Amino acid sequence: MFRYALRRLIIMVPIGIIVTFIVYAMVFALPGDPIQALSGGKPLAPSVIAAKRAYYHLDDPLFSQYLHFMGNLLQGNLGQTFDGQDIGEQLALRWPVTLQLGLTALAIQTVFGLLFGIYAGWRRDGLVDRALLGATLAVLAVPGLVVMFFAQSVFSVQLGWFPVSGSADGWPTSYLLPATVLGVLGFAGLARITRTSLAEVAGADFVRTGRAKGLSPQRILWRHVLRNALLPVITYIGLDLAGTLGGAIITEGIYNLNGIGQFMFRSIGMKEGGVVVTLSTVLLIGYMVVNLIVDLLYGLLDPRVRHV
Amino acid sequence: MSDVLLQATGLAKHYDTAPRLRPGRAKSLVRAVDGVDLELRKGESLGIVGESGCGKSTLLRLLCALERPTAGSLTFDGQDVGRLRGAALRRWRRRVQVVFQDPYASLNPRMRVRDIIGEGYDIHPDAIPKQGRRRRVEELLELVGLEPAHADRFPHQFSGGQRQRIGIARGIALGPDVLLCDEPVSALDLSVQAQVVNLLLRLQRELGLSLVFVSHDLGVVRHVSDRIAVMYLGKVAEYADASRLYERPGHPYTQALLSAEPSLDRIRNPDAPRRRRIVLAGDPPSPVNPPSGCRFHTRCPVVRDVCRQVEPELAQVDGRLTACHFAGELLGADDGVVNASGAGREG
Amino acid sequence: MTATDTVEHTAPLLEVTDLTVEFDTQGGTLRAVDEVSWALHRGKTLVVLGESGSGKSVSTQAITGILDTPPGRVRAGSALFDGQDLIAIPEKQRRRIIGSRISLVFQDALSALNPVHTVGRQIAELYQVHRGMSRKDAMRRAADMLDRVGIPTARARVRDYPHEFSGGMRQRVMIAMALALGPEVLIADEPTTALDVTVQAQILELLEEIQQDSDMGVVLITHDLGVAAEIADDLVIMYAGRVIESGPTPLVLGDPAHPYTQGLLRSMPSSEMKGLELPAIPGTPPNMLRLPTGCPFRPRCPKAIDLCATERPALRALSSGGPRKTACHLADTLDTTETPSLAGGAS
Amino acid sequence: SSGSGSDDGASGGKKSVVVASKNEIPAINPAKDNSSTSIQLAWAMWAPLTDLDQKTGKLKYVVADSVTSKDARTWTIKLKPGWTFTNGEKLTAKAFVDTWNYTAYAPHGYKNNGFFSRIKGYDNLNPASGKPKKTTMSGLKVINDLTFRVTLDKAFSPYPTTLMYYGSVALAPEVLKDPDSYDHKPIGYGPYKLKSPWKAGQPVVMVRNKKYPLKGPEADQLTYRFFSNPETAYNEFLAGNVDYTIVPDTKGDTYKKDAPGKGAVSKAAVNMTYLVPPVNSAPYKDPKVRRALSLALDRKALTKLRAGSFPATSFTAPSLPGYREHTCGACTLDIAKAKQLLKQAGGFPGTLKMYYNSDDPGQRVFAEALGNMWRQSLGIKVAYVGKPAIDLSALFSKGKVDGMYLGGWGHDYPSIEDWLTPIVGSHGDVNGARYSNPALDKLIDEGNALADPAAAIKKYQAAEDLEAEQMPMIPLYHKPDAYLHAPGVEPLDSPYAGLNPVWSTVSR
Amino acid sequence: MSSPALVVATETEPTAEDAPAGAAALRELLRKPRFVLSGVVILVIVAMAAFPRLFTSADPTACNLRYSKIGPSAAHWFGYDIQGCDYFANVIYGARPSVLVSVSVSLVGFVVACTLGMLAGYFPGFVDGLVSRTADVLFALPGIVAMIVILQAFSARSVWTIAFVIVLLGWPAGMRLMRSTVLSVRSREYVLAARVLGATAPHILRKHIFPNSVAPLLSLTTLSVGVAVGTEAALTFLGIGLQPPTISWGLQIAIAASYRDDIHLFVFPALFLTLTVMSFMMMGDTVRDALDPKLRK
Ligand SMILES: Nc1ncnc2c1ncn2[C@@H]1O[C@H](COP(=O)(O)OP(=O)(O)OP(=O)(O)O)[C@@H](O)[C@H]1O
Ligand SMILES: Nc1ncnc2c1ncn2[C@@H]1O[C@H](COP(=O)(O)OP(=O)(O)OP(=O)(O)O)[C@@H](O)[C@H]1O
Ligand SMILES: [Mg+2]
Ligand SMILES: [Mg+2]
Repeated sequence: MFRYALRRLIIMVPIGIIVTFIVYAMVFALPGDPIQALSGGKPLAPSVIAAKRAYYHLDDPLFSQYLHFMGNLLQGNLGQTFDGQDIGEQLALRWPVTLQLGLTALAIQTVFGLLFGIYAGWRRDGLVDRALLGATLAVLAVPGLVVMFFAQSVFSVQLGWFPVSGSADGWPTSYLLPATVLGVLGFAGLARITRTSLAEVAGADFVRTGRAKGLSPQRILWRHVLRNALLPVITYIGLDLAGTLGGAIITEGIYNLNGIGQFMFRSIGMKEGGVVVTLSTVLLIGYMVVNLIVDLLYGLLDPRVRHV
Repeated sequence: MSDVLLQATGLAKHYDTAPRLRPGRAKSLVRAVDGVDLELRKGESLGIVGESGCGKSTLLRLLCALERPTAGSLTFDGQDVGRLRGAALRRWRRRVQVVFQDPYASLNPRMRVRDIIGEGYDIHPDAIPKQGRRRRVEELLELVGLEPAHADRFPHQFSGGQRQRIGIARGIALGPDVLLCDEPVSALDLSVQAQVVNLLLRLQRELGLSLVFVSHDLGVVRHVSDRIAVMYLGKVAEYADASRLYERPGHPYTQALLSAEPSLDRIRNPDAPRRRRIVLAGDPPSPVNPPSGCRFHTRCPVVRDVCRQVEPELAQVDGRLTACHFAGELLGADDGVVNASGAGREG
Repeated sequence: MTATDTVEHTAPLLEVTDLTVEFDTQGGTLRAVDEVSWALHRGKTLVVLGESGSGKSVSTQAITGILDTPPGRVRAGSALFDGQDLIAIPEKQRRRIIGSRISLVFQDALSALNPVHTVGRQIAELYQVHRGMSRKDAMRRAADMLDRVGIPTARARVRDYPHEFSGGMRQRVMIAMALALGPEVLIADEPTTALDVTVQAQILELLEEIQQDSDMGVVLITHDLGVAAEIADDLVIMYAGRVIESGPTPLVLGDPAHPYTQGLLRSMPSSEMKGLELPAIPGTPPNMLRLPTGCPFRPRCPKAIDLCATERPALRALSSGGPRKTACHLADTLDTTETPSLAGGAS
Repeated sequence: SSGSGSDDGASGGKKSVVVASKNEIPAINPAKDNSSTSIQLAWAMWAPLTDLDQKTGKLKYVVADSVTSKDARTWTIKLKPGWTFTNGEKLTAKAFVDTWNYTAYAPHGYKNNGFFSRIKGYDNLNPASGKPKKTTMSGLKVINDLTFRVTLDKAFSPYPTTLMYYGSVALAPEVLKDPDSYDHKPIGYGPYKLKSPWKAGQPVVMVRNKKYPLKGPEADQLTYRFFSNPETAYNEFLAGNVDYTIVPDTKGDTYKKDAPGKGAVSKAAVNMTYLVPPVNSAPYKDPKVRRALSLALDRKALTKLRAGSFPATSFTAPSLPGYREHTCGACTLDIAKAKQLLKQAGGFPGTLKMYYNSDDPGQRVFAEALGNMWRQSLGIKVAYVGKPAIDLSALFSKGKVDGMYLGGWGHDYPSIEDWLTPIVGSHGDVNGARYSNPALDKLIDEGNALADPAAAIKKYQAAEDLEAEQMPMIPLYHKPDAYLHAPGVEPLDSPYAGLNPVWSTVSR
Repeated sequence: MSSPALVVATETEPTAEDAPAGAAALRELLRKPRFVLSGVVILVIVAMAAFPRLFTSADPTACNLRYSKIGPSAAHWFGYDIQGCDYFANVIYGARPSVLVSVSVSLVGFVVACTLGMLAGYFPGFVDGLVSRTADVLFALPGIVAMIVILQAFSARSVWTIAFVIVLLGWPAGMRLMRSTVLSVRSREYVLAARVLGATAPHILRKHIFPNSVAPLLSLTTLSVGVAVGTEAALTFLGIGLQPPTISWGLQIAIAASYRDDIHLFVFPALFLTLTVMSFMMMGDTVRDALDPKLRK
């Protein structure tokens, strides 16, 4: 198992190189001229454009641009955005915001998703199950934008329970409302998968053993059935967690949280290869580590799963 | 030796129950099967008996190449089974079928009995023409004492014995050369058991089927088997013709085993004292750390010093193979059961 | 003290009356258990014998309230334990009895164990839930229990998972689980089928020991007549969902009155039969969805008369008296001497 | 509320104003970054050389004491004494010259570089290719401590007006040694200064600059908070945490209900949204087609989609000196005439491509509305091409947009000239359609050379009339600044320059 | 025992009953009201996508900006949209792209995720490594960038290219879900039993692994019917989705989301979307239950 984990960690290096290159190439292939776009309404002097292009090596061929970027990256120099912000500084500023928001949301979403999913799967067609169906549909039909602004104007503006926006009040105050909304919007997937997965196990023979042992239905559910149904569930949570690292673009925008999602989004709009690649690399590592952990968890949760 | 169909040489299987990220649990190798030599002749039936957990099921899994042996080799008709790959392996599989010990777990819960039994025909379409399959499956059901109407049910709707019979029907469906049975009749009542045993024997007689028959029911094993291998802790302790073995067991473990067979004596003669049973002293040893020397020495009623150091080889004694230093001596004694040393308790 | 001497003044420990269980299937309603009654007394062992698929497992599941409903359904009947009807009382109340005062051993040990928990945990859970022990203490007790049922190096193996155990070892885990809390009633569904005779003897002895210490009543389902003969005080024989014969063991086995019981006894393999077809009861067990009219055994009965086809025989005491009951029109007239019986029969 | 800047607990009874602003900025340096936010911050932390009198609309001097020229080519700028940077350094003519040179030097990559392109010697600092050989412009000369001379390439009469643009302010000598390290702690000479160095991602908090020699604004503390989504700012306003915010497009219908009596719409509109047809390709080549397309638009209906906007009837911003209404004859809905013109021109073969910025949902909706009008009134086939802003702007500046393009402009200094040269001048900065009309260029040049502003305006108006004939751009609407402001806080409202929250009156 | 000895049956009776196994399951499904109900709704929606004219006679492109955002009335049930077009007609015509994208994305995505998930789960080692690491790479790619780059490569963007891109970048999630269940099912004893019969890997995957591990993926897929509609709308806003005047529910909902104060703009397409998704989800649930023999009667 440790050798398996080690192998998975080692293979991250070549994959990382491949991904950085692909991402770099893709950003390169994006249409548009970032320096031109920098100007906003006021056009830039051609000489300034030329100077900036030279500074950022934008006129070099793709490969040498990439090598240049990687060279700097390996020296720990993340470079600057086209409008002159220090990328490293920006990341340091934004990661905590995204992580606080994402993890809080994930926690809420997981709790909601599991509770709903577990009880819906355990008592199919019961009250919880029907409520879940309704909630899922609502979440799918109502756009996140609407929910978020609605929550903001009701809970923050009218009732004043939460700060309207920004992260000035720190965790948890500033993050509670956006995270809750994000969590509620995202819980349906987890809940539905938990539901089916649980339903698959609910009829197993060991449930009967549990009853024969005089265990309460709750104990049978939580101690016996759940663990058997957990493989797809933790897989999904892992996917969610990995997604969390990328930040929530819309949420961060609406709640004015300076997170990774907004940064990434803006950087893509500006063809900021450096930012996009750096973030993608972090995401890749995060994703692969999360997946590795999930894969290792398989073996712990279900001893019949063995890694070779 | 041309009639030897299946030959195992030094077959061993060790399971690595490595710690799962849990500290304080040393790496441990379970020596489930630890060097077994066997041969199965064509048309012969070989019984395997032995203590629970001694590696019988594991041995069967090795014999049908479901598990890769840790050591040793398996040949079928002179061909190295370990080398078979792809289509050749699949063709070979058709000739060696298994009836699993756990009837329920080995049936796909989402398949109807008809599809379970007929699956072999899907896999080997040349086994039987398509039109005849349905009938054939129903015939097989009847052969094992079930109703054709059962064909459309799912496994969970059957009783334990019925499931076991579904497994048997699947095992014989393809008309294999070798049938490996892991306790195929343990959950059957005597009458159905008799039917199934008769069926197997008739297949053996008429079609030359070779049987490997694992069972704890010594009566059934005796009835079915031509030869019997007695296993103890991953090894063969004694290997002999059935009648010879039952009449004069040569290994102390075999003796203990036979003496423990429950009987109807109490009914036959309610007033008679219960039969003497050799109850083995001490705990059964663990396959993780098998005892040194003779594996049986920790519980052997006739143990001597040499047993603790030297591991006895399977040796020819009195027309059988026995892995005991004192087999000759034991068989020399008049009474099969040695009462020496008082290690045998009365039961 | 033999079973016949038992004066049944005391109220039975567990009394099942007219239990009827049905299943909804594609083919219609299947009556798996039909008006089954029996009684178990303190310190006694009741063995349920019978044809495979005759409703033995289902009836025990029904009285302990663990039958899957739907598709199953308890149609009628009661199961009195300690003044409470197990079938009628609410689930919460039943939970206080099942598991601690009445415990069960399932037939299919692998499926019945939770694959993702160590066997130790599954046993320890009982101590934690019913006795409120700490996890550590419970684990220790679990290891003790495994040790008592003869699992080698139990202390280490409590940390293993069910799939790492052999068939017989799993069965012993189930037994350990059932005995863990010192129940008043143990219902064991073919608990020793996967055990070799030495271990089986050990387990049966363990049961006997406990029974002597604590007056535990045991309901044992088995197909092994030897086992039945050795430990049963009373026998219940089932066929097609019904009890067709019941009474003290020596009477039922020594002098079977029902043609099915007689056939069963005849089917037992013995050394003389070696190489011959075993005399199975002709025909197949009935289709439970379409039972024949009258006596369900009629189509296979060598002695059937016209009455058997029209009228279903009730379970009644023989005219010769005694505690034995039989469900056969001809029970009184049949000449029992010519039928095989264990008394003086084959030996 | 007391306009609680989030990190301002100590300001007690002081007057504090919080402004919600759109984009975050990379640095507080109006020369380096000339985004509208940067310029707004410069309003607070710097002071302009010249300005418009808010009552009369006439030019007045702020930092400059005078800006004079005889030939409209060589300008002498005299500074008032007594101005100092917040670090204590004196504001001198040299600071201006050094800053302007620094900014105009191409390799520095300062965004405001282009502002100095009229100055003689600019080309030496901005060669077509390669590294510039010089670091100073020959047209700049320090005369004495408080006087410097600017020589332009060509005569340009509105020059003093251009100096009200905050891109022409001076950076402190200390800053010029290493400007990058002062990105977050600028040194200015305006009415406010930073309370403490600004941290990226945080609001910009400013307090009064005691060294400011003039009468400062009323608020003791001024805070800018940045919001990427205007609706978030809107909600913050409703919650009372922000004193100023713009009215989001989507709230055009409802803001009066949400915040009754709190809206302020500028009397001045300094911007315009217009369509740019690809004038050099058929069928747009024909001015008749362009007029027809313009005539078919129901501008009144279109402004429904843009909260607070009103239809454009001319080619310049209404607040300008010399602005005339209805110079655009084709800017009122007249479908019959449109059809007739189109018929004369031979119809509209093929498909009209309507480009829009796909990053902005509002633009998509707007483009579709335009398309629907052409399709339904003129029977023209319309195809829509949505492209990300970065892509579209590059295409436009390269002259590669082969359909209708939505353009927008707001002037840097209040002169009709600033609506002509960049948009329709042959080498105009935003002349993406590459419209070129020598007659029009000539009129602009003539106007530029006239030192008398009134005379110059006449020339510019003649150019505008030419535009009305040719329709190189199709005016659509103006959108004045619309702010929501908290009760007790009134923005400065100049009919010539629009709303300015920096100079609010605070009466609470 | 009266049965004959084991001789291979050669008589070839015509057995008409060799009906496909699915037929029985289908018949059983048809008896469930939920299945029938959701089936009917799906049929109606599909009909709407195929023949919008059957449902409305109004021209969805007849617009007058002066009627912009007017609410429902007797003549215009759903009112007018922002452009002043009849909203009912627009919602009806919006069905086609929505249904095409969502159904094709879900179906193809299901097949791809299912196949790759089964391969990865069943063949640990190289195949798993290849599939899983490819998934890692795809997952780590910033989706927007990848979509823009890929979609720019298509000269004509249609529903199909959009569906293609969503599937291309979306399968890793489903794949991992499938893989997780396959990993635990592959070691079950009935799989061993099939191997003993000489079954090929495809046979085992199809007959044993698939039915016993598909449920979680199935529920993810029914959910993705709704998610795909949203993704398509998001693409449109990135300028790489469907071009106007093509309309879709996702787009309508997304546009309406910015004009939140005119509820009717948002309610009607959302209603249709909800109906569709609900039908697929209910259908998915009933199919899952039908596949579970323990729940069968
Ligand atoms: N879920 C079910 N649905 C339908 N029929 C069932 C179901 N479970 C059991 N049965 C039927 O009920 C009858 C009784 O089953 P039961 O398990 O009690 O038999 P048994 O006596 O324990 O047999 P065995 O000795 O083989 O275990 C059988 O005919 C079986 O087919
Ligand atoms: N997958 C496994 N992992 C670890 N240990 C195993 C595994 N399978 C079997 N064993 C161990 O190998 C030994 C032999 O098991 P096996 O199943 O072959 O016994 P058996 O002879 O069939 O016993 P029984 O008669 O009880 O079925 C046992 O100790 C068992 O615990
Ligand atoms: Mg076994
Ligand atoms: Mg049973």
